[in-house]
Amino acid sequence: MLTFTIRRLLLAIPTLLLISLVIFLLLELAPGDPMAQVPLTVPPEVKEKMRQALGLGEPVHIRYLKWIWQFFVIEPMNLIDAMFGTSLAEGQLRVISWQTRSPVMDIVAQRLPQTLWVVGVAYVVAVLIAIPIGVYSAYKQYSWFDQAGTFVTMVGFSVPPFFSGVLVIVIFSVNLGWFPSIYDTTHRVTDWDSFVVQLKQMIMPVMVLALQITSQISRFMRASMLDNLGQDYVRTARAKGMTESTVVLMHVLRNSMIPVVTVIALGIPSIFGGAIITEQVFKVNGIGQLLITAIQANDMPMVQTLTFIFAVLIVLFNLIADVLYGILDPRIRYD
Amino acid sequence: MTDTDDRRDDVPAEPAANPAGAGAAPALDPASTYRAPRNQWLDVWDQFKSHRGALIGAAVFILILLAVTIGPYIWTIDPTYIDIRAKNQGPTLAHPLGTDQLGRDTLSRMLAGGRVSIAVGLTAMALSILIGTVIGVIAGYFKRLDGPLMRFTDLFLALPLLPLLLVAVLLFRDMLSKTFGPEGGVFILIVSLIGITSWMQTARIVRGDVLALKEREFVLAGRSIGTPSRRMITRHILPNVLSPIMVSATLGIATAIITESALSFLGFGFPPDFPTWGRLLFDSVDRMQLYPERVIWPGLAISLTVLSVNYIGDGLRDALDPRIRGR
Amino acid sequence: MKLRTLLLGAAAATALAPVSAMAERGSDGQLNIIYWQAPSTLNPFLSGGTKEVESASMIIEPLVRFDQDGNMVPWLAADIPTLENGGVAEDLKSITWTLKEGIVWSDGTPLTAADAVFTWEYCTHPEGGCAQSSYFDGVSSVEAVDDLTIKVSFTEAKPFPYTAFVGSESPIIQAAQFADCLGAKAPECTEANFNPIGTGPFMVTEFKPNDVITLEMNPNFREADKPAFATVVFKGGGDAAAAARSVMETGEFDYAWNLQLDPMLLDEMQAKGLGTVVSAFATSVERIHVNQTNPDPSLGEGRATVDNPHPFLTDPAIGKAMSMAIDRELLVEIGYGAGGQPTCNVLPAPAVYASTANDGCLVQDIEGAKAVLEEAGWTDTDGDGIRDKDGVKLSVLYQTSTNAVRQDTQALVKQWWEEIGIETELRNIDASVFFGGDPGSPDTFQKFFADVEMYTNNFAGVDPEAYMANWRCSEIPGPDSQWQGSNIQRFCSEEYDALVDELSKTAGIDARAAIVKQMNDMLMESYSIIPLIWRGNPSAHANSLGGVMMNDWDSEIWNIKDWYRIDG
Amino acid sequence: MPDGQLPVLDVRDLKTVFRTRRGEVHAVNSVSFDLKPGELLGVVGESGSGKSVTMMSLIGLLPSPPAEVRDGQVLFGDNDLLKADEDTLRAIRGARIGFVFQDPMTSLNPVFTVGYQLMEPLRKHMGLNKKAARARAQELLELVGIPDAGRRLKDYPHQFSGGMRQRVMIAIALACDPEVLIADEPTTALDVTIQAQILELVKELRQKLGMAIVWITHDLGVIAGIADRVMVMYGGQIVEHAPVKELFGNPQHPYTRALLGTVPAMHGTREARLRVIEGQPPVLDAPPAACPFRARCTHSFERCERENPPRIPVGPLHDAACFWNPATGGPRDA
Amino acid sequence: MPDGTPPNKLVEVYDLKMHFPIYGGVLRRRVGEVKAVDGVSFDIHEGETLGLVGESGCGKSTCGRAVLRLYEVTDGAVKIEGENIADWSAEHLRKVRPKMQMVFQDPQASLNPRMTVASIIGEPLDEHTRQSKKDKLNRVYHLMDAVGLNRDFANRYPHEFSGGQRQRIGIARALALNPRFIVCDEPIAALDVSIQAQVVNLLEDLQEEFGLTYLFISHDLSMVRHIADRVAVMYLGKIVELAPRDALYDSPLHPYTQALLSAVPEPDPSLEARTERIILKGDVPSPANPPKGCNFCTRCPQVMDICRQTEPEYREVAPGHFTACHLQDGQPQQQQQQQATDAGQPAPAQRQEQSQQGEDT
Repeated sequence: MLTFTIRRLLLAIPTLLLISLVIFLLLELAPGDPMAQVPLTVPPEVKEKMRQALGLGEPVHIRYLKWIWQFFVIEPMNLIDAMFGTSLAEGQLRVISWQTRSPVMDIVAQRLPQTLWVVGVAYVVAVLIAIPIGVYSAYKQYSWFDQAGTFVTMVGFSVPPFFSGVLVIVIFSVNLGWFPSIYDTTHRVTDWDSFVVQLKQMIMPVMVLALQITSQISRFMRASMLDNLGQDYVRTARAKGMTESTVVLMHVLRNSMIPVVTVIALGIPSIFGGAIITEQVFKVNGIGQLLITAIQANDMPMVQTLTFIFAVLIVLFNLIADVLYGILDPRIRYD
Repeated sequence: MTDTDDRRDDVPAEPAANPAGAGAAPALDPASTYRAPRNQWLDVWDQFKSHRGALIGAAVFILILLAVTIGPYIWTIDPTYIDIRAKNQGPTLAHPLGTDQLGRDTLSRMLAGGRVSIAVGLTAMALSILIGTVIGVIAGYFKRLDGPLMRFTDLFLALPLLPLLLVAVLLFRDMLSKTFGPEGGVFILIVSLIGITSWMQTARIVRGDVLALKEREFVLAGRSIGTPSRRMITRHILPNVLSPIMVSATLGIATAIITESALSFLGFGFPPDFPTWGRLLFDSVDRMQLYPERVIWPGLAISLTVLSVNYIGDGLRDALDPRIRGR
Repeated sequence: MKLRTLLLGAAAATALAPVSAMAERGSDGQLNIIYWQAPSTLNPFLSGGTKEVESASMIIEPLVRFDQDGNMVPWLAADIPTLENGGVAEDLKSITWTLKEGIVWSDGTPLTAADAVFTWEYCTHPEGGCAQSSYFDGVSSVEAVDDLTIKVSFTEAKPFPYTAFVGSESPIIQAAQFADCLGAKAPECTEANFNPIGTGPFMVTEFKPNDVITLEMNPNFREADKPAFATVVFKGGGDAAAAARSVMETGEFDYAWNLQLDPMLLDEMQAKGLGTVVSAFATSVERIHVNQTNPDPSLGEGRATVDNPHPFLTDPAIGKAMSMAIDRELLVEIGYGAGGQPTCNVLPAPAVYASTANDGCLVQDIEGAKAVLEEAGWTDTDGDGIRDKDGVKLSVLYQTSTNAVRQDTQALVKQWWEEIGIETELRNIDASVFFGGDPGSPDTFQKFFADVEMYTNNFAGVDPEAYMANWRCSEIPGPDSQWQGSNIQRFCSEEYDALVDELSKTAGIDARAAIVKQMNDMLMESYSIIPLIWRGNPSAHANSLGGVMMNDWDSEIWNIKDWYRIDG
Repeated sequence: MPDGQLPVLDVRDLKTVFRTRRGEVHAVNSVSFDLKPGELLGVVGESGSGKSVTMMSLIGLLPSPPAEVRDGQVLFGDNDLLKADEDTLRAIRGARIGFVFQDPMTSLNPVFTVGYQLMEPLRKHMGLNKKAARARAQELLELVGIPDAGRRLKDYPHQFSGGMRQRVMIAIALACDPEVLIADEPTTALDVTIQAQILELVKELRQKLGMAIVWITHDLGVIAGIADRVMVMYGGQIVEHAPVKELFGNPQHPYTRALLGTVPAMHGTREARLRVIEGQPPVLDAPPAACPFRARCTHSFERCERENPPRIPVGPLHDAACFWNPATGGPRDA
Repeated sequence: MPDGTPPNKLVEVYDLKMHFPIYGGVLRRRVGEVKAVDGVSFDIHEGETLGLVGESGCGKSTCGRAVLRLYEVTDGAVKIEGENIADWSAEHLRKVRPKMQMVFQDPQASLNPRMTVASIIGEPLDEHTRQSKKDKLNRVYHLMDAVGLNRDFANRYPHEFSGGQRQRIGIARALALNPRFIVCDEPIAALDVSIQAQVVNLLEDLQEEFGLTYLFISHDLSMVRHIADRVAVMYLGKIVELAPRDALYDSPLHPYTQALLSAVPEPDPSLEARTERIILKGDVPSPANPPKGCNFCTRCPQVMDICRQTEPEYREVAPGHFTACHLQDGQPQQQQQQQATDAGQPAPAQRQEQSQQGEDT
């Protein structure tokens, strides 16, 4: 198991380097110019100078290596500095956003909390809803509950969030006035009341997101349960005189959760990726919104960094999912 | 390497196994009557029929397909024609679904939009299935290529797709618009991007199935006959991975339609005066309270299409799974 | 002297400053503002975007602001220097400003003339890339005569010297804070750029780029009882409809900016009684530029340059017909409502400069347009519905930025043009690309790789001199100027250039107005610009918010210090 | 009953039907038998003969739908199991009737330790606490001959070999000292040498524990070595029933006779050709109105087409459902 | 025992090894191998049936497939009609494929569910002949007749058939190219008792009719006794004993063979009661990690010290009777003599007599 993990970690390095190269080169092709945001009144010579100042004068491979160095060495050093008050990275050039002219990582760190709150909670809520739905739908396959579950999850899958989002805003904010339509990213939870406020502003985006995620996970859970319900060991458990709840909730669920848990783990990077559309609709200015504004503003360092962070997370959670599989399923012992 | 004895007397399987044997039972007794040969697709269809959701789904989808393909020849109002005097109308005889803020006919826009949305869905799905199947089959069949191809698939899986999709739209839109016109270019771009970024699941499933198939004895039998690889693939492998492919195909249509609408929302889709369901929905969202019907029509169309193909997929999954088919 | 009129107006404005019921500073709690585009920095010198300039206007201030009527109001300056009071030199080559006494920065240090000098240095540093450097065009030096006296000298006589340090785009920054941020280092001063110290009513507590700014009242603000609000949340992001909804339907926000939405929608929202749409008219005109050069891709390098005149659009008859075919009233009704008026001038305001010579275009005249084309020899010879002459077809590519109202306008105009026999293809480009100014992109409005394009332009302040100079021959964008240049439609006339020179030398508002009108009419008659709508800038505020003075000459939250909460 | 013992299990006229989309399959038709304390009843038949379904039907282990027990009585102690509610059945399953299934690979839950799976019935039916259950579990593993039982309780099923797994299954079935053990082809998936081990173990356990066993198999050899009485099933019904020596020594039903003939001998004469039963087993899509074996029977005659033969006593404790009398070569008078 | 003309050796296998590598560790290096087949030698005479028996995992199926070169063999030689095909390329191999065919274990899995019976049986013809469609169909019909399938079933799909019929289809396919040698890989294991006999009889009939040579792999010792002329017993990748059928069944030399034979349940209660069984302890060790010395030393009831040290030599202890056991080390001569009296090399031509003789003893 350990060697497997180490091996996968080692394999992840070339994979990530390759991914970083792909991302870098692709964005290199993009018609981006950091000077695009500089007003027309600025003379071209000055723009050229500014371009040089951002390190754009150098050949592609040098810039790539620089970026990799910044990403893997300088930024982690900055993180250590921020955490322990050291000054390892002082004076080193960090990855700078073209748009805001500030270190990309600082903005990412600023955006992460709201994204994690909203998308993360949505994910947790969705998982908590999806599993019982999946279990019961499979247990009572083709019952009305199963049919209704199928229908609702498919509707959840088929309604674009820019529609469902505005719909819930119109219903719950405009007409009922229950929840705010615009997410307040400055809100701090300090006591019960502020927690309630936070809950209220989270409910709608969480609802919209959770609907989608629930749809996927409950379908998966159902399929996995169906696979396991037909297994011989279920009959054995029944033959042992176990109650239906023990049979289903202990024996079948435990087995069915193995693939589902890995699917859930695989979905976690998407939490960090934020939900581009839902964030836009509810003005949760998180990572997703950051990415889309960066793309629109041709802020290539930002796009590069964000996409690469996602890639790292995806690779990492792929690995975690595989390791989890090994841990959960005693039959699988890598090596 | 496996010498396992497969003689199992699995109880639930018994009734399923029996009818299959029944059709040909009197092999050594030619005098007795037997059923007419059954095409296995008939069995699939039989099972599919019994899935009510899938049947309704298929009916709805065919209806939608007919509407968007034949519809514009029957309802001939130009979807871009502006009749400003008739703006913001509710349903009338002249405009059964009403008109928009410029007096364009909503029905004809819905039909034109559906044509595009469904075309995007079908072509993107076809592309993604094609890539996924080719890569999956090759990776599964040729052991030497398995490693590299699966790493390649993992690489794609690890790429954050939506950002890259958006960047790619920025990158190539103009080039393609120039060559194929604004709509054609965007169509090609969106379709190929969705296709290129969504084949990985199919490839993985197909590879897994091919690996399992390779262990099946009929593939070994083919080898022992001396069937060369390409015919092995076309004759033995491909027909047997058809069912997972068809299931991913249905899901692919739905995903592509949804992705196109999301791109429209983010401003990376088709030109705004070019109706697609996603665009129609997006354009009407702001006026949702004033003219709820304008979000309902495209919303309903998208949902119905996605729902119906999903149900078709569900039904196909059941119908193509021999374990379930017997029940 | 017309200047006096301006000054009188300014005095009146000061006198009229809301005599509100506000009791003391910070008594009205929190003010919530939503801008659906979020500011990426608070240093307006680094980004010319409206969102940055306006958000910064709560913090840093210029010497003079324009009020809602375009009058100058002394802000940090004690008064407005004129020839009469000796503030402006007789040779028009310098202007001397005096700061109000006792103004301190929010950190408590005094504001001095040296800060203004530093600001000039900062913005004119050749490597700094200052977005507002045009405000210092023609300025030869800025000197601190004493702590409160600033002397701005010009290389040439400047009849209208109120540019540097005037208006929200040319505020004064603190020398102490930005001392190390000159030139190439300017963008790296993140701390300073995100948290500028200012003299304004509010100061930054936290700035999250592209998201939200939280501000609190400046304890050292010069007016003892202002601002009424203790804190401000300036939220960015989303879309215009959501912003409007949050003010007028849910009441979460007090003020929403730039609500270019379907007027029906705004009316509907307003009907809820929570908020009011206000709009201010300044000089914004939605117009169609008619390309005088040939955008044919086959021309390669010579595409859309003066070397290759357009095959048919140089004929004013076509532009005229296009203009006549448009029903501007309808465009207003569909897309602008109270936020727009039909116009036939590229310069509709201030009133003194507005020409009336072209108002014939206000009425749609399809038949007339057809007749104009017939007369010019453009007929439909092959019966395909498209007029042609000598084998050239009237077929145009019509581009604009992506925006729901613009797309509706495009669709309508296309229909009218096709009615008079001009084939029209539509195209729209994402606003960030279209207005991005990136020389690498083929889709910028400067490149103009289309036959006609539509957008809005305006000028800040009240003097049109610089604005009218946009259409000099030398301002034509081209490859040699990195496609920078403001003469977008590539209009070129020696006569016009002569008028530009004359204007720069002319003092006296009447004389200047006469020249400006002549220039405006000249542009109109060339039909290289088809003005459509004089656009107001619609914003919305909550009915509980008092003191809003909608202003399109300056930052629209220019008088935020005077805003207050209406009780009840 | 000759030895006067009351049967521990008495099945009367059991009928089980599967409902499929293609119609009904009558898997078990009027099966009656009893099981006396301590005896080993062998049930022989080919796949689809209904032997497993019969046993599953007894105790409600068939998935329903599609299975449906239509008719009959299953007397177990004071209960009619077919009328008992689910709770009663649950209290009997695993406690008073133990099960061993064919495939020990899949019959154990892969994600729980063997100890857990073994302790489950102990804790549920015998109310043992964890410690007591563990002690008993270890005892059971030792009983079925698993070395190092204490340590192996913590192992997962996949860490056991096939034979060991089947021992675990037997331990689970025996956990609560059941009166009846139903073994459904318990050695079919095992190799001969391992099968021999298991058979030896079962013989040993019978002596020690003395429960009644129903042993389902298709292997006549296994039955010959282990059973007291044998029932032969074909087409969902019992076609012959006799003490083991009687059955092998004096088979009465043509099917039994044919079945015995198809197995090549391990010793002695090697026949040039194997004897075969031509044709295929029937599919029972309706309650049989005629002898289910008639199509493959070399001795069938007109009556076999008309009537489904009842079980006719042909000797002491021996009956066969056949109209043909092998002794005379002609019809039996019944 | 007359042993006149030595019959042709159709298949000769020398020291065949089939090792599957195991990779492990961080760098996925080869850390070992599963020695599925580890040095197996035997030959099969023309027209005879060699039975290959053993328990699950002993490598008998792998061996059968390796002989047909369905795997890349690790080491050793496989000669078919004198030609060593062990290292031939796929293309080269294709040409000799018609000579050697295979019948598979699972009649369900060995038929492509998406092909009709006619196309399944006709596939070898498509690959190796250039016959016209009509000729092919005729040939298919002919084959169907030969295996007792109704011609009317030609256009049906495999799932419409019962297990026994499917196996007939598989046999027909194997016969299509007139092979000389057929590997029957547990052809009856998945069939019901009453059907097994049908298939075995069919195989015997076809052997007679077409002069086929079989390698009959099975774990069913009684069926092997019935069909095979000579029998090889495999244990953990190696042949532990190979002898003419009667010699093996009547006087097995290797303790494993003895245990295996004694473990077969006897369908006769009176015989059953008398049999003294040899119950082996424990399980078969993993082929990835076979024990030192004799493979069987961990379970052998007669294990000696030497068995744990030295691997016994596989040698002929009596004419045609090979075994690998240290127990035979001391008494080769004696054994051979004893052996020679009751068993000999059964020549295919003498098969009939041989069985007669068996009946006599």
